[in-house]
Amino acid sequence: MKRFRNIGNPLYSSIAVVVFIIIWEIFTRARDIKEYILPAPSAILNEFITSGDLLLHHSMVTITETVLGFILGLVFAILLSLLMSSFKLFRSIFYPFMILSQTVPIIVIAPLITVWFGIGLIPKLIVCVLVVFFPIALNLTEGLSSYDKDLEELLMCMNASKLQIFMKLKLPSALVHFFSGLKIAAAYAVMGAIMSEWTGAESGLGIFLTRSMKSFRTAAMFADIAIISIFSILLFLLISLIEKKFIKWNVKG
Amino acid sequence: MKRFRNIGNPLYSSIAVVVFIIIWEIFTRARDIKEYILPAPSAILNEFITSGDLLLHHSMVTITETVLGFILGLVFAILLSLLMSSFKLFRSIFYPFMILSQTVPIIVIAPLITVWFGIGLIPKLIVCVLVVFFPIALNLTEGLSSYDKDLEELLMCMNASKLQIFMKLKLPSALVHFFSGLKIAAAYAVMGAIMSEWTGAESGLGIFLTRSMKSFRTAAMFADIAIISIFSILLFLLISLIEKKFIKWNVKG
Amino acid sequence: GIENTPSPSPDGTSSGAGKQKINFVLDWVPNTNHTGIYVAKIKGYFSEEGLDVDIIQPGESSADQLVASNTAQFGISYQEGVTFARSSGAPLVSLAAVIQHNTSGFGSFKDKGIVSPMDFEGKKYGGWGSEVEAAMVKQVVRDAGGDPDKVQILTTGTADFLQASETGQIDFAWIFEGWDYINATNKGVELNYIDLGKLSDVFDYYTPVIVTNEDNINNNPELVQKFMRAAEKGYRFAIENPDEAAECLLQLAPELDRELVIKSQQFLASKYQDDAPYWGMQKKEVWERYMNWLYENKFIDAPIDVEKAFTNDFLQTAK
Amino acid sequence: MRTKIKIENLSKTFKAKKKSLEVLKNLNIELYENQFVSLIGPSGCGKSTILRILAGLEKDFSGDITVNGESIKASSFQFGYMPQKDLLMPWRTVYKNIILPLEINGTQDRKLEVENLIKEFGLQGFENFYPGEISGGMKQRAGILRTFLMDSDIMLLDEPFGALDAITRIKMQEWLLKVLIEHKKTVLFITHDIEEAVFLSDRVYVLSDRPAHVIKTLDIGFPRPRNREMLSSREFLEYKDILLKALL
Amino acid sequence: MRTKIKIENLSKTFKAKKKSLEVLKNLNIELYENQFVSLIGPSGCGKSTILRILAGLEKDFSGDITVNGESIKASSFQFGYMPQKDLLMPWRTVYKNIILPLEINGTQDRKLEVENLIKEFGLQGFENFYPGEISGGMKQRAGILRTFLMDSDIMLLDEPFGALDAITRIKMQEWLLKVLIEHKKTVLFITHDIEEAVFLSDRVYVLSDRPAHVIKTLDIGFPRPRNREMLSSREFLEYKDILLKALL
Ligand SMILES: Nc1ncnc2c1ncn2[C@@H]1O[C@H](COP(=O)(O)OP(=O)(O)OP(=O)(O)O)[C@@H](O)[C@H]1O
Ligand SMILES: Nc1ncnc2c1ncn2[C@@H]1O[C@H](COP(=O)(O)OP(=O)(O)OP(=O)(O)O)[C@@H](O)[C@H]1O
Ligand SMILES: [Mg+2]
Ligand SMILES: [Mg+2]
Repeated sequence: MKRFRNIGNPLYSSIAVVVFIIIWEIFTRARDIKEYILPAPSAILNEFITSGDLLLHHSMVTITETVLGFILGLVFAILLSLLMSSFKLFRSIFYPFMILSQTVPIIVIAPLITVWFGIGLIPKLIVCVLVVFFPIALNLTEGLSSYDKDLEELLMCMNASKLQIFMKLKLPSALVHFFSGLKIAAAYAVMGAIMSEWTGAESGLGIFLTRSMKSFRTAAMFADIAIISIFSILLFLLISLIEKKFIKWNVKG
Repeated sequence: MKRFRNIGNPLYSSIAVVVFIIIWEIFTRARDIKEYILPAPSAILNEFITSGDLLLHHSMVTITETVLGFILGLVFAILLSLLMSSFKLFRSIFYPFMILSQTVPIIVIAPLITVWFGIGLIPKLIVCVLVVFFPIALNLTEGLSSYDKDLEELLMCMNASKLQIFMKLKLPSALVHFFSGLKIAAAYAVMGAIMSEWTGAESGLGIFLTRSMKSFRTAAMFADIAIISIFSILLFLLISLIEKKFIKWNVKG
Repeated sequence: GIENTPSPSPDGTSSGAGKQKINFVLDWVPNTNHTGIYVAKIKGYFSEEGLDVDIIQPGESSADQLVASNTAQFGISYQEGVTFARSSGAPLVSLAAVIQHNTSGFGSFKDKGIVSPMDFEGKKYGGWGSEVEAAMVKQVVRDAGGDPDKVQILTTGTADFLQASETGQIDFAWIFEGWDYINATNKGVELNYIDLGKLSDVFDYYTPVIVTNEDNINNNPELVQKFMRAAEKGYRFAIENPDEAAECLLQLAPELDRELVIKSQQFLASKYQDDAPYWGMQKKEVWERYMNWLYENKFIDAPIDVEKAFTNDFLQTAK
Repeated sequence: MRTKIKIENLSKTFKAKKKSLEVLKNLNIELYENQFVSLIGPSGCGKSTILRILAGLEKDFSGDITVNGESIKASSFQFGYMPQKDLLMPWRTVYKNIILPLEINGTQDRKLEVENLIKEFGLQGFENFYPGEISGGMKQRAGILRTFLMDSDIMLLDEPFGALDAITRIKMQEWLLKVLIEHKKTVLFITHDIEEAVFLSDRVYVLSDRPAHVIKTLDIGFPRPRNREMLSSREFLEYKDILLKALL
Repeated sequence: MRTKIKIENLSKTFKAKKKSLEVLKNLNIELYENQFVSLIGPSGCGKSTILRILAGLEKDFSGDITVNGESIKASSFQFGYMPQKDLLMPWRTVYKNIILPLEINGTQDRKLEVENLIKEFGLQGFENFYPGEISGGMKQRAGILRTFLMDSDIMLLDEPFGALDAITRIKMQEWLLKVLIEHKKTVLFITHDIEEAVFLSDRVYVLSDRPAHVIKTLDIGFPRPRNREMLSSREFLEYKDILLKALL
């Protein structure tokens, strides 16, 4: 099995995306769609050239937020899952709050987060973590409880400590689950950073996005979205590659 | 194993939530926190009473959207996963778009969705489906490819059709994964309905939310969020219960 | 970086060290309503006052809480927002009316032939879904002698006026003359525009306004003084040199549409002060009229004390 | 007698970790209709691999294999294959596991037959247990039963009785011999028990160590039906001895 | 001779699907130090269950079990337990699977010994294969090796040689007997091969069908070290006969 586990053939994917863009271009031209309804890819590309520096500047900010937020969210998710799968009481107590954390609309509490935590990096990271941690934590928690009970017993016979059972059995068994969670989180991470900019920011792709949107620069807005998408896909691919490294034994049986 | 697979003991969970609310009440009173910064639970409760009818009215709208959106998203996710795990070419082509669909900020394309699809139920359902389908589709696709290859071979020896291999092997093997995805989606579903109201709505919890926010009724806003949370948790619990019914064999080995 | 670099100060005063850090939170994305603040930052007026001002763009929601809680010391709001905030106990105070008269109104494509509120009958109005908004639309129709129930009020959520009109989903919407109207003209779309402020005194309220909280006014008036001195200077500059002022805004918010900002700035230059004796002045009647309308329509539970909602004390202090 | 399976010059090399492992080399085996043929050979020599190739699970081999005269690469003959691992589905009860082939073929009307077989196999009372709740030997019996219900006239059995005690094993052997005659099956059988091989088979192939090829072909002259008295006959001991010598 | 394991009145009932299944009933077994004791009995009677109880994997039983004089419920004695399924971790190579007990005990300095054992067990060259890539018998040998490396002086072996051919089995038997003497191990052994039981054991317990209890205790009088000549002695055949009769 040489193929990417679940992404499919990257060649075909690329072709599909290119075809999609070409159809989009033809469609907007043939139907003479106004730019403020749906800008043509060429107009968006043009925006990349004219606003290149600016987009680069904002991208750097958002990427920093994304990377920091993703790492923090990951660490938090792992800690949480460890605690939840180790201590039933902790799980009982924390589970509802984990869900609650996802049901509060970030857009609405963004100003409150700012009020509580001030303006700056901290509220942003909080938002990023809120977005990122959940799919990872949930999948990892599920994964950590779907191991082979017989193997656990065997390890217990070997006098393995809880930590050893965890490291040698539960973690390897949870890997597929864990990476599913990571991939979902990867798809959301950049969006999370964008949302985090709602807590009050001076720069970032989210700022660029709203400014171009509210001043009716639809092509610039799409250029911004394109960058968000590209970053998200890159992050997703990165995770998929790491997954491939880790789950090679899955090749057979 | 009589416990809820991953939710923990519902009694302890309830106690935890109640304790949390009490601490919150005491905190806001002791520190004299202004209502517009953080309303006390009692103030929020009071809002439930005074705005009860209104909240009920808006809730009905949002619940309808949520249920419809969740079901549609589920169906869409299942179809997609089936196609992606059956046809490599389809997977290659569709995978990037699946990720792309998550990287476009809904708040930004909400107006465009309205422009493209008009005002009404359709754009709302599109938004709900966008939010709900992704974690399900991703987890299910992963799940559908983590079955026992030896069992697949055995079924092939029995001349089982692709459909039979799918129904009798891949699907049961994917269940844990599938339900993880469902749970993530359940936590997002109500939020998705709220977001869908950005495409233009006359009523719904999202409308109530923005209205109370813009008119500085913070307690009402929190009452609204509380309802969103309760619905989300109920949906989550429902999924967990269904999961328990399905995955009872997991009890042993 | 662009925003993170210290503001260049032509007069040589460098910002940064030793200056008091101030957060100023906007109500929306940066636009020509905010030009004075940007001018004050770029031209070093804030630095001269010993202030180091960060201009923060909020998310999609209002940022009034940030000012009420003093997370940001100053910010932009609007009369309705301040009224609501005060009615729920948030101690916001308006320091200046950025624009003397309401420059918003009802816009529609020319071919719809909507030239007076009477023409609203049988037409589709697209708004974001606020009840106050709906009540106001109905009020102007009623005032003009029409039947408010014949107006079809749709919520288009966050959809933009031009987009929604182009695809035929709405006939008219509430727009800002200095922003949406100019944008439409830029894009070659011809509009009819009915100025809300001219329809009724009640609706000629202040939008936007510069706000702070009571705490600053009572306990830190010097700070307010310093801030407003610089802000006022900024807006005066914008009145006199719209093109250069537009450049200041564009320097710190280059993501905006350049043509739109410049034209909007030229339009607003005469609107900031308009017929008032000095820039920023607020009248009690304006506050009272709109507050009473809100109260009569049950949008606030009790009348508020408008005297406390605004002050002119920090204006014209440069003189 | 018609040739059922003919394996000629079969070679198979596994490619793993850049190294390649030659498992089968020029192996020749022939099965006639209604014959019982056993394979014996050292552990890891490639017996299971032969069955997997026949069952169509390993495609990458060289040599010619025909089943009923047709090349195996072209035909889609359905064997009754029982793999070495029991491979029950952990989410299905014992009963549901057993009737899997019936479900797949869409035949649902053999309830009574299945019930009787379950009794004969000593699994009655455990129909609703999950595989994790039954013993190793019971799993194996469920596996045999499932294979039988695949209803093929050729059965490929990979150590089907390995986990059974002497008594149960005798019962199962008797059952298998009965099936051989009543249902006219052809059986290719892997075992480590030389006695079992001699008692059951018409022919025994002894395989060499890796790369496996046939080092001894022994035709067993006992008539059918067979009975346990044969086990103590001098001929039987001779057969055993020949095979044991070949293995050493 | 010191008593190593003493099982008195052991009873065990599984509760499943509202029905309860009585598996063990008043079972008594005793093992002395450095003794080799085998359990034989019908498939599904409860042999594996006894080993699981000893290994501490089933907590819910009645009766008294002492190990080295201590009640098993109080002590945390570490047995060298080899379960009936091979239970290798699919994500670890053969080598990594074998040295798992060493990893867990933190002993890393037995590389040479392990290498030699791997050779002795015929697994050299397969160290870096994954369990899915080796044969059934090889998996079983890896499992035995892993159990040995658990370094306990009591080994509980659940059909360790079931998937091995005659020759390999003999080699492994010899190895086990060598270990018994050199390392002074005590072994509790489950097998279905009566010959094997007699050849290896000091004592054989025959268990009844469910609910299992001891129906025959047979002490084997052969001296140690044992040799294969004994297999054809009259005494040996008598022992075999007694056991076979007890089983019927
Ligand atoms: N978890 C369980 N739940 C219910 N019944 C069980 C469970 N585990 C084992 N049993 C039952 O206990 C009985 C004895 O099982 P055990 O595995 O001990 O048999 P055994 O003597 O080892 O058989 P074999 O020789 O086939 O391996 C079986 O009938 C089995 O169905
Ligand atoms: N997928 C694979 N990749 C690499 N090598 C493999 C693979 N499958 C089997 N082998 C190797 O092929 C050889 C033969 O395996 P096979 O299972 O056919 O042996 P066997 O004769 O059935 O042994 P046993 O009696 O122990 O079951 C073994 O050495 C094994 O390591
Ligand atoms: Mg084999
Ligand atoms: Mg057993």
